[in-house]
Amino acid sequence: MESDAKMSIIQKIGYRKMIYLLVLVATIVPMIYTVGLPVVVSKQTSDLYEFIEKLPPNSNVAIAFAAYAGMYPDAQAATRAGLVHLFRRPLNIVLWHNSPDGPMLLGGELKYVKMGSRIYGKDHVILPYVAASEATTSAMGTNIRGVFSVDSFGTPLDQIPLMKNINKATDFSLHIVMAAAGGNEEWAVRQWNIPHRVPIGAFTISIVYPALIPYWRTGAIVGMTNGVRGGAEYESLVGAPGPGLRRTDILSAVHLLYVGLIVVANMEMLKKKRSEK
Amino acid sequence: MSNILKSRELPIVLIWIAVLIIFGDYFFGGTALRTAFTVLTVDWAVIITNIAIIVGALAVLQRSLNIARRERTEKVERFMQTWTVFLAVSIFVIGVTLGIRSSIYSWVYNYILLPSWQTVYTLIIFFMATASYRAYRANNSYAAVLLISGLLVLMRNAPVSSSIWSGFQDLGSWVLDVVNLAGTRAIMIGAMIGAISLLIKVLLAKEKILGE
Amino acid sequence: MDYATMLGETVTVLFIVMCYTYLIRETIAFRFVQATYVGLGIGHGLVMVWGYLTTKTIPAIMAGNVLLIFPFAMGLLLFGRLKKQYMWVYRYPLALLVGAGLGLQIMGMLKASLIDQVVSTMSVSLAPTLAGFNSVIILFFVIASMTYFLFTVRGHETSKVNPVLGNLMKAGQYVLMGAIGAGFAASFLGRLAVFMDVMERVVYFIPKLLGLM
Amino acid sequence: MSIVVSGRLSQLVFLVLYSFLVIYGIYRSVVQGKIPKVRQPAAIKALEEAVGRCVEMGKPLLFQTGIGDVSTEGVTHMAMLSVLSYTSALVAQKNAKFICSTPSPTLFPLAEAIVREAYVAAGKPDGFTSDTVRYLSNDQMAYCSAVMHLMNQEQVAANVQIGFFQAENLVTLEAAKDLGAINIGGAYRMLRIPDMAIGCDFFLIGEEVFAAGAFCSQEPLQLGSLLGQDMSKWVALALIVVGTLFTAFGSDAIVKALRL
Repeated sequence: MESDAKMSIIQKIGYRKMIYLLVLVATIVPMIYTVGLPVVVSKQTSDLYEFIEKLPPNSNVAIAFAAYAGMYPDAQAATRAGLVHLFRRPLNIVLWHNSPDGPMLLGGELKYVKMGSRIYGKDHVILPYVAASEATTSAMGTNIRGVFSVDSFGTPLDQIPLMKNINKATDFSLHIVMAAAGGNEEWAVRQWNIPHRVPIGAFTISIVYPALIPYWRTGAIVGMTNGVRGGAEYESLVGAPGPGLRRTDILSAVHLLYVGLIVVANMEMLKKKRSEK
Repeated sequence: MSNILKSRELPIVLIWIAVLIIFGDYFFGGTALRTAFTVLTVDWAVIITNIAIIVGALAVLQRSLNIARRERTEKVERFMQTWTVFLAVSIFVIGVTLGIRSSIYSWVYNYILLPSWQTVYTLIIFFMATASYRAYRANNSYAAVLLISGLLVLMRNAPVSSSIWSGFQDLGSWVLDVVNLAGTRAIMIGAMIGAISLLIKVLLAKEKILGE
Repeated sequence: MDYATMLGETVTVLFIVMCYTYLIRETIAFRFVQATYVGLGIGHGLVMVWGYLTTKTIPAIMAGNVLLIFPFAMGLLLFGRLKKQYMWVYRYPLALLVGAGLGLQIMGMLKASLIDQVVSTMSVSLAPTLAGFNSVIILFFVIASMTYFLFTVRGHETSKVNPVLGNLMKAGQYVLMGAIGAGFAASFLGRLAVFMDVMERVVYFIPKLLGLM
Repeated sequence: MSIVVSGRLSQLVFLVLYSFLVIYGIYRSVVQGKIPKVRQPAAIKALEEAVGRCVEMGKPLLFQTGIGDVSTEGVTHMAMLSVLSYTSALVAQKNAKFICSTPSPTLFPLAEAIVREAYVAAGKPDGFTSDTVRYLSNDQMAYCSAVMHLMNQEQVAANVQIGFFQAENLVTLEAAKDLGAINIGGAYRMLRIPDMAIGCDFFLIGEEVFAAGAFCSQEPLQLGSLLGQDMSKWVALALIVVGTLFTAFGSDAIVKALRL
């Protein structure tokens, strides 16, 4: 054992607590002093952007809004930029909630969307909440009216002009899963893409992202954004700066801290090995 | 009668029925199977799960009350358990009488429940730092691979890295798109095989899953 | 800022700080947050169930969908756990759910996690491009990692008995390690996003309270 | 072939073929007596050692069932339950302290029954109390915080989490690590595997999770099913190799057949 005097500061406080402190510092400092570093757009993000950009006018797009409040900060940037983009293009949007928190969160995001000449019921419809599960996703693919009878304002679906010709997966040119915390994208692939060949787009949280890469490769998912980083990329593509671009500095700082910690850990280990020899 | 009902085999029959409904609907389709599928997975599953939540909640409250009532329970612990029960009951009463859209209910939700979820969850950031400090050490060649792929992806995800060297972006993406993809694929194919094997064993009543 | 919001923000920030005291050690502050959270969580769960049963199930039964009485009655069997001699009755409602769960998971995995993965692995391209190169590498990596999951081949003996297979298994282990390292690093991002949101609440709390933001 | 929904024939073929291979493996092992030798993952051995360690230290072993309901991810939960059955039998035999915690209201009665049965089978029905299996909350993070408190209060010496977990996974693993407990985990989805691998001392990945019950029991039937699984993997490997050769020479016959 080393004597007290020889112990480094890290050993005195305990390496765990020292690391906790560093994490706090790396988060708070860039929050106060921002630099505003640029972001590089990845292939998956631009794929999704391009796909939406190239959809013919009046295409129907289904959005499963699955944002759980807890995980939402990760998907917020992409979701907001995505909604801005989707509503900017002349697309018909049918959105339903797959999370009980959805209505509250969506309300916050729609404030940033320029509605312009859009009319509710004619080119966009918001359906109420239905518990997310593979079964409901599957049921919705064949008969939306079997799941929803009214929209979120209580209007029967048959009285909504947009819904006249829409009742199943094949009526849509794209199905977007927004901000889901795991599962929904895969259900969409299995229940909408495989049986009905509807392309899937995903504004994912980054924990789900690597698991979805195989689906992107196979083409089932046309494109996707990677958490807050992808959100920043999408914001720069759409030209609507928001929480994504604001937080890129913190992302950089904390990631670099982790890299630094790993380097220090390995140097420590090498030193130990050498002294053992 | 009750002996037959208590038998192990009868519930297995129910498992068979449910599995057959789902596979039947998936492979052969048809309206009858579709209806059975929806009834089973949407109506029945949700209702039974909801009642299970009630049963579970009562078990938690009962346990808390028992602990609070015990003589040897410390004062602090007694307070905490009573507090838990008190909050559960009061928020239930508020939710049922005033509704979840009432201002007091949404206040509790927005300022306590939601931030608590996020706060407990974000403890993970601290834990990840210590875990990676511990785990990403190149002790042997396997750990070295773990370390290198981890570092490359970290650098890829840090927005600043593209300003340092543009190659980080490509290398990190390659690790995710090729190495991670290949590993994920192998795991997926294997998992499917394992899942089918387990299904067979459950259907043969060779897995102890329903207790006595 | 009105008083309810101000009180709310204060309570939130207090709870965040109290919860993070766990990082030093388990404190009474953390225990208080935990007790509060569990209590409210239980209550919230019950309110949700109440909402579902009173707005969906019971009206549906009233409207003539009498069949829904069956799952309802079956669900009530779960209360059997309260009495030891009736404990076995829980099996019936749960057996159905187990069956549904088994079927749904397998059904979902068949295509997405077997057929699709096999098909895209075999779709190699021999074109002299990066994509072509990657597709060949992926093929090799997938085969190698799959051999890692062979159970009836005894690991330590394999390299002697069958050096090709032994080396493939080793390579597979490297690929899996690489995938795990990458996956862990990739998950930082999302967690960090939520953390930033929580920290912003704390850092901007005082300026907000003073009306500076 | 209009009987089967179009695009699902190959899936049905695989389901039937793989089921047949598993049944053949079982038949070969149980009826013909040719029990295969298997490579035991370290995590299963570690489970036994963890129980021993708990007995030595007089501290409890914590088994977490994982989150979600049996009506989704059913197979994963069944795999977890068979490990639970094995673990609880071990702790009952060796008189280790044992706690099983769950955030799932539908797994709760199942876990309770399995653990109680294990204690009864070991001839120690009194070892099982209403405190042995604890349903803590159905709110994910409330459960997580409750488990963290539980770990500290009971000073657990081992923490087992094999099954279906979500974001609470790493938090509970690290909290246990902080107390010096052994972590044994297992996940089948790539989504959760990294957390398990980094946070655990011993872990199972992918197919190993579904096979865990078989590794634990060592019964001929279970070992036979492992042989069936291996044969299934060889089929998949052969298919990949043949299919690759076909596509390399410009024929998409196999790909088309798989899309049937």
